[in-house]
Amino acid sequence: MIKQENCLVVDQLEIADSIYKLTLQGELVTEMNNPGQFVHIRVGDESGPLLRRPISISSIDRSKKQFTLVFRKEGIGTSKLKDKVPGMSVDVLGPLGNGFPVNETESGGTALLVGGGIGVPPLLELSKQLTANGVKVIHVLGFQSGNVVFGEEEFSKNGETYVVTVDGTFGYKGYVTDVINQYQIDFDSLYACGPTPMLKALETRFSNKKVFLSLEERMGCGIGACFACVCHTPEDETGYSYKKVCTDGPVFRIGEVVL
Amino acid sequence: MIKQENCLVVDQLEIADSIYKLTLQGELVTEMNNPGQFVHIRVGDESGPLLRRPISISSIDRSKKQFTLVFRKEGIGTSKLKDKVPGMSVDVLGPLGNGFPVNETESGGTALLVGGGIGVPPLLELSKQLTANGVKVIHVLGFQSGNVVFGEEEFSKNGETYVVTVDGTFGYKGYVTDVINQYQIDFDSLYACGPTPMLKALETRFSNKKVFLSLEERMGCGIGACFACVCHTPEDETGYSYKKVCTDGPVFRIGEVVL
Amino acid sequence: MSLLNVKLPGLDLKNPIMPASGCFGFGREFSQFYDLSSLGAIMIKATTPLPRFGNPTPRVAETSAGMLNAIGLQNPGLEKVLTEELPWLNQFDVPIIANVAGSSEEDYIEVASQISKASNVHALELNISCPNVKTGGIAFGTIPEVAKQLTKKVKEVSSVPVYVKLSPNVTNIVDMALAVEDGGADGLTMINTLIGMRLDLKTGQPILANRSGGLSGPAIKPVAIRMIYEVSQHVNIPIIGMGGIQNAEDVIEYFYAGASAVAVGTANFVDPFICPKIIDELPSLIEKLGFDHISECEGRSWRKHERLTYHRG
Amino acid sequence: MSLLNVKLPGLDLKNPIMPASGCFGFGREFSQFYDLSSLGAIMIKATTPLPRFGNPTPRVAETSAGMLNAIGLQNPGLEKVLTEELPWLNQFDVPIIANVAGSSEEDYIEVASQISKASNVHALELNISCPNVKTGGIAFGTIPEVAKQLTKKVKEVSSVPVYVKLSPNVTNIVDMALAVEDGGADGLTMINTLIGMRLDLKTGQPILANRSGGLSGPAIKPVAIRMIYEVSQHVNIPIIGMGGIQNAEDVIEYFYAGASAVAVGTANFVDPFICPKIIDELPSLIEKLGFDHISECEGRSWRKHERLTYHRG
Ligand SMILES: Cc1cc2nc3c(=O)[nH]c(=O)nc-3n(C[C@H](O)[C@H](O)[C@H](O)COP(=O)(O)OP(=O)(O)OC[C@H]3O[C@@H](n4cnc5c(N)ncnc54)[C@H](O)[C@@H]3O)c2cc1C
Ligand SMILES: Cc1cc2nc3c(=O)[nH]c(=O)nc-3n(C[C@H](O)[C@H](O)[C@H](O)COP(=O)(O)OP(=O)(O)OC[C@H]3O[C@@H](n4cnc5c(N)ncnc54)[C@H](O)[C@@H]3O)c2cc1C
Ligand SMILES: Cc1cc2nc3c(=O)[nH]c(=O)nc-3n(C[C@H](O)[C@H](O)[C@H](O)COP(=O)(O)O)c2cc1C
Ligand SMILES: Cc1cc2nc3c(=O)[nH]c(=O)nc-3n(C[C@H](O)[C@H](O)[C@H](O)COP(=O)(O)O)c2cc1C
Ligand code: FES
Ligand code: FES
Repeated sequence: MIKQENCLVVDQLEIADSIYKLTLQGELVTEMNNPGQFVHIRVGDESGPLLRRPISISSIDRSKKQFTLVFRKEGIGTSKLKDKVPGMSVDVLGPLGNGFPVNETESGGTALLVGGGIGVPPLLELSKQLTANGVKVIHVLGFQSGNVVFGEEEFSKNGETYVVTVDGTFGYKGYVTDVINQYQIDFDSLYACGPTPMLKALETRFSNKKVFLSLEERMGCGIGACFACVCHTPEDETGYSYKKVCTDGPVFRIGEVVL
Repeated sequence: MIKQENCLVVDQLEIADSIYKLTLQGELVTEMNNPGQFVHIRVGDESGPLLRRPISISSIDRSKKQFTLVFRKEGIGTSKLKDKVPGMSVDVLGPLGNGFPVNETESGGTALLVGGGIGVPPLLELSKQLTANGVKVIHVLGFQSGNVVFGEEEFSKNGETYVVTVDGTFGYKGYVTDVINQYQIDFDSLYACGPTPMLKALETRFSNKKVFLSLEERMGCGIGACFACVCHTPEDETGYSYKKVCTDGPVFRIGEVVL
Repeated sequence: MSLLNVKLPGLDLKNPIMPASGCFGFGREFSQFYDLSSLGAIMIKATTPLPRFGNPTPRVAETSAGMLNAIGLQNPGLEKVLTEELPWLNQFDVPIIANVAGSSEEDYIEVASQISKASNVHALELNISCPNVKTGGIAFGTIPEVAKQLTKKVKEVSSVPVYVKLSPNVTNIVDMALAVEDGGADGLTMINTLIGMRLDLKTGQPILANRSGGLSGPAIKPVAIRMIYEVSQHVNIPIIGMGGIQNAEDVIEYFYAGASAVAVGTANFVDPFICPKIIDELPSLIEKLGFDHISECEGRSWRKHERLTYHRG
Repeated sequence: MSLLNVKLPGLDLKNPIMPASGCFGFGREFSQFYDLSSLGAIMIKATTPLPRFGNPTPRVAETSAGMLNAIGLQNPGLEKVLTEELPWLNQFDVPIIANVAGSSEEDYIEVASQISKASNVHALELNISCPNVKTGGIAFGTIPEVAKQLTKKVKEVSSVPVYVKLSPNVTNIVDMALAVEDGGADGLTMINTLIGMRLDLKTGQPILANRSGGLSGPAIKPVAIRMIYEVSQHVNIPIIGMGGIQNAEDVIEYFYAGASAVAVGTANFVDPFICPKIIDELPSLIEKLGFDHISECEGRSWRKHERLTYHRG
């Protein structure tokens, strides 16, 4: 069930250039099921900003009723969010959407997790849950530049982790697909979150594989009511058939929607 | 000279029901001359609220470069202002306007200071400065009800102080003019700040006296540029002649403007 | 409750608060949060004869105290609304106001005649003011005579009272209102969105794929209040007011201006519980302001305080 | 500096930032804060033939991300402006754009012919769009043919180029723009305020004594951007854009939409240093976005990237 709750800020930390990790506590943690779901956050008050901001759940700690978000300071909303300090509360609506299907990879199988930039955070909880299920995880994390790299250490605990930067200032130089090609990484299933060009590249490259992609779209309501976030389905590319990123997604099976 | 400065919040205290005393520190204190001037405060950020809020300077401590404001939580702006806690900063434009002419009462003379509700605060600095000049001060402070009374103690230090409430729940019952009449308070000059009906009553009652009244008006700029805060002058009640509350006032000599 | 009941043509409302069209879908999502029967009414998403996908994405953008949308009337089409959405809504004790859209007179007539026969549709809202469709829509909403003729035709085929939704993007809103009143409208709903645009700093291109969109939210409230203030003094049909309503105080302001009921749009996205919250807060606010019933607030900004009769339950 | 110079009819601007009319008086107050010569130009307060007191107070009210004003064109009258304000402004190296208002054609002609002769007045801004005066003003701003005729008459008597200030309160802004262009306007300034209203919760009455007022500030920016986007594609005269500008990013958005210079209104009340701040911040923003000159931003939302020539200094 979706809840609206004023969650307590437990921690706020800048983990890379303009990248923040926010730890929140609230009852709605008990409603979080699969990794890849998101929350919709009201960062302001009656003065604004008006709309909520969608942010993926990065990790979940059920016992403490805490969860973390990792976000990039982008515009006015995320700037306000980064100013929240422990003791303050944040109005959260969630958990929202359908996340990554953890059970699609069997115990003993191998899952490749590919993240691009601010698409990396939701993979963290996924990696944990897959590992817990006995799945071997391999991570390929792409960033623009060394100063915005984060998460390598945490991911490395669960499995092999390749970091790649566009400018080569950290890890391998190039795109995530370059690393996958170069090391001929093999896997049973692929889970990815990141910018659309990255998702498209993966879709083309691995069209015959079991692939799950997490999409982003500008949102109004976040709960399926406003039709802001729809995408076409491949059966009917110019027709009426559609999926909503906020409720049908944000994670879709490859081929389910048109990127 | 008028300055714009991010002043440091030194203290914030609720001194009566929804009445707050805010102590700020900044260089612009050195520009404050006469009591009755005001500052124009930006309570929000880019999200709003848009306009600045005019608040009278209540007391000045030149040595510490601090000043206090006393304000009532009214709407959205003052609600935000009350949430400022020590360590935060507040964007202040000031000092603005012309305050009470302290030197209009000679040493040895008697000044009557009449305040109504949230018009009381600026009289505090005035009382101090008059006392320092050797003037005898008498205060009549009117409030709606006992729960919003403030300042009695501080004013009492300088001189006789009558507190009057409309509902009689504190001090005398009635209006400030009732007390002045009843005790036949005599004075050389009268300084007043409060709601327009109170100022009008004083104007009528003491039309032959030396009286200074502090006015309120909705403001745009606070610096004389927008013509939001004008009032007519008595010579020319329907004509073009005008005074601006923000720069010509907020304190006017009796008869200078039409209330 | 007895402070809030309001009677309008076709609508016997337990309270004058309803979600605005397009901001509530067909109610399914919000039924997760609260019992829809608590609402005064529901204005469902615009319905067109055939299903529509609407505009490409991005379809929304934020602005200062507002948002732009260019959904483009996405909806499942008349048939599905009749066979799936309206029957589903029937489980709730709440009158439905069906928002009727199209790109031609025939479209409007087809949807109006059929949807008005549904048992829980108590009124139509004729959407002649959608800024986000290329053909039709806005044209009907800007030329008084065209609006009047359309209203007339729709009135002829509708089984329930017809409210016409006015666009604020006109020079003279009173002329538009008088024209549709003349055409037989039973009521007005106003305002739809203002036309607006936002450009991306990096690309220089509009953020919305449709380029321009409809501006809603608190930013437009002063425009709506002024238009309702003007129009309510000139027409003899009731107005359902909307535009930026966020709380009970805003509702009272709309009533003062001349509205007889209100709709809440964008605020549903900010707080999914906003409608029941406002319904909860209204009675004590009304009492605090010294009224016995919300209808006493109506038109206070301009009305001599004569007794108001027609809306009292 | 060389990133910002802009040439418009009558105006050789060191930068395209100027305070908007009515939000800067005649400059005296702001000269306490900074050297007015740093501004691109100054749009002075509307001038009418005779002094005007304007409307009763309260004259301003705040709204979400905006404000309403109903000053009512208070000004000291043509004579004082000619003998006191303009000579005082002469100490600064900054072109003046004189905002011309009135309630009849004769008023406009009188002010225009005389004020355009002042040595530091480099252009006129014909205010046919003030929502806050009972007679004249708005009528000229809503009927294309009337606006065109007025523009023509004013052009005949003006010694300097004439910019016409458009009202957003119209159904079709492009028609208005084309009409005044046809009347001989050398440029457009847009937008003036939207008409709006706020009611007091306690009294039910409008907060403004004038009842309605003009809505300005960030709330109206999307409306202005969309109108400039539309109009700039249809006219061949430059546009000075305004409405809710608060920072350098907003300026770029206006240029992208099609403006060739901008004016800052309400933001002067929020931050008296806003104009010089924006002028300071613009060059680095322009460079960061990859441009060599601000004029390269012009019309980017719709223009094929052909070379822009007429504004470059
Ligand atoms: C399902 C989902 C999950 C996301 N998860 C994360 C995450 O874990 N970490 C993270 O840093 N970011 C994430 N994003 C992107 C994040 O929502 C935007 O960065 C954020 O909304 C920007 O807000 P702003 O006010 O700072 O920027 P502004 O540009 O000022 O925002 C203006 C408006 O545009 C919207 N907007 C701007 N960029 C985006 C975007 N990329 N996607 C959707 N809406 C946008 C905002 O929500 C707001 O309504 C996610 C987006 C979606 C849809
Ligand atoms: C010269 C001057 C000195 C003042 N000194 C004090 C003081 O020392 N202590 C104090 O508590 N109050 C003082 N006030 C009143 C104070 O400015 C208002 O209470 C405050 O602006 C209300 O803002 P708000 O956002 O809380 O209320 P809202 O009603 O939300 O404000 C909406 C808008 O109306 C304006 N407004 C509302 N009430 C007033 C008012 N009474 N006067 C002017 N503008 C108003 C606000 O500034 C804002 O622009 C003074 C006013 C003036 C003009
Ligand atoms: C996302 C969105 C979709 C809308 N869709 C419709 C619609 O289908 N039909 C309609 O008449 N109005 C539609 N509107 C307009 C609203 O019903 C309402 O008139 C407007 O948003 C002003 O109210 P608000 O400020 O409370 O949102 C839509 C508004 C939004 C924000
Ligand atoms: C207090 C005030 C007074 C104004 N006076 C005038 C005026 O005299 N003449 C005019 O053409 N526009 C006047 N305007 C309109 C502004 O010049 C400008 O067009 C409008 O405010 C939009 O810009 P902004 O959002 O930056 O304020 C006035 C605006 C305000 C807020
Ligand atoms: S964001 Fe409203 S439907 Fe998805
Ligand atoms: S508030 Fe602008 S002139 Fe006084």
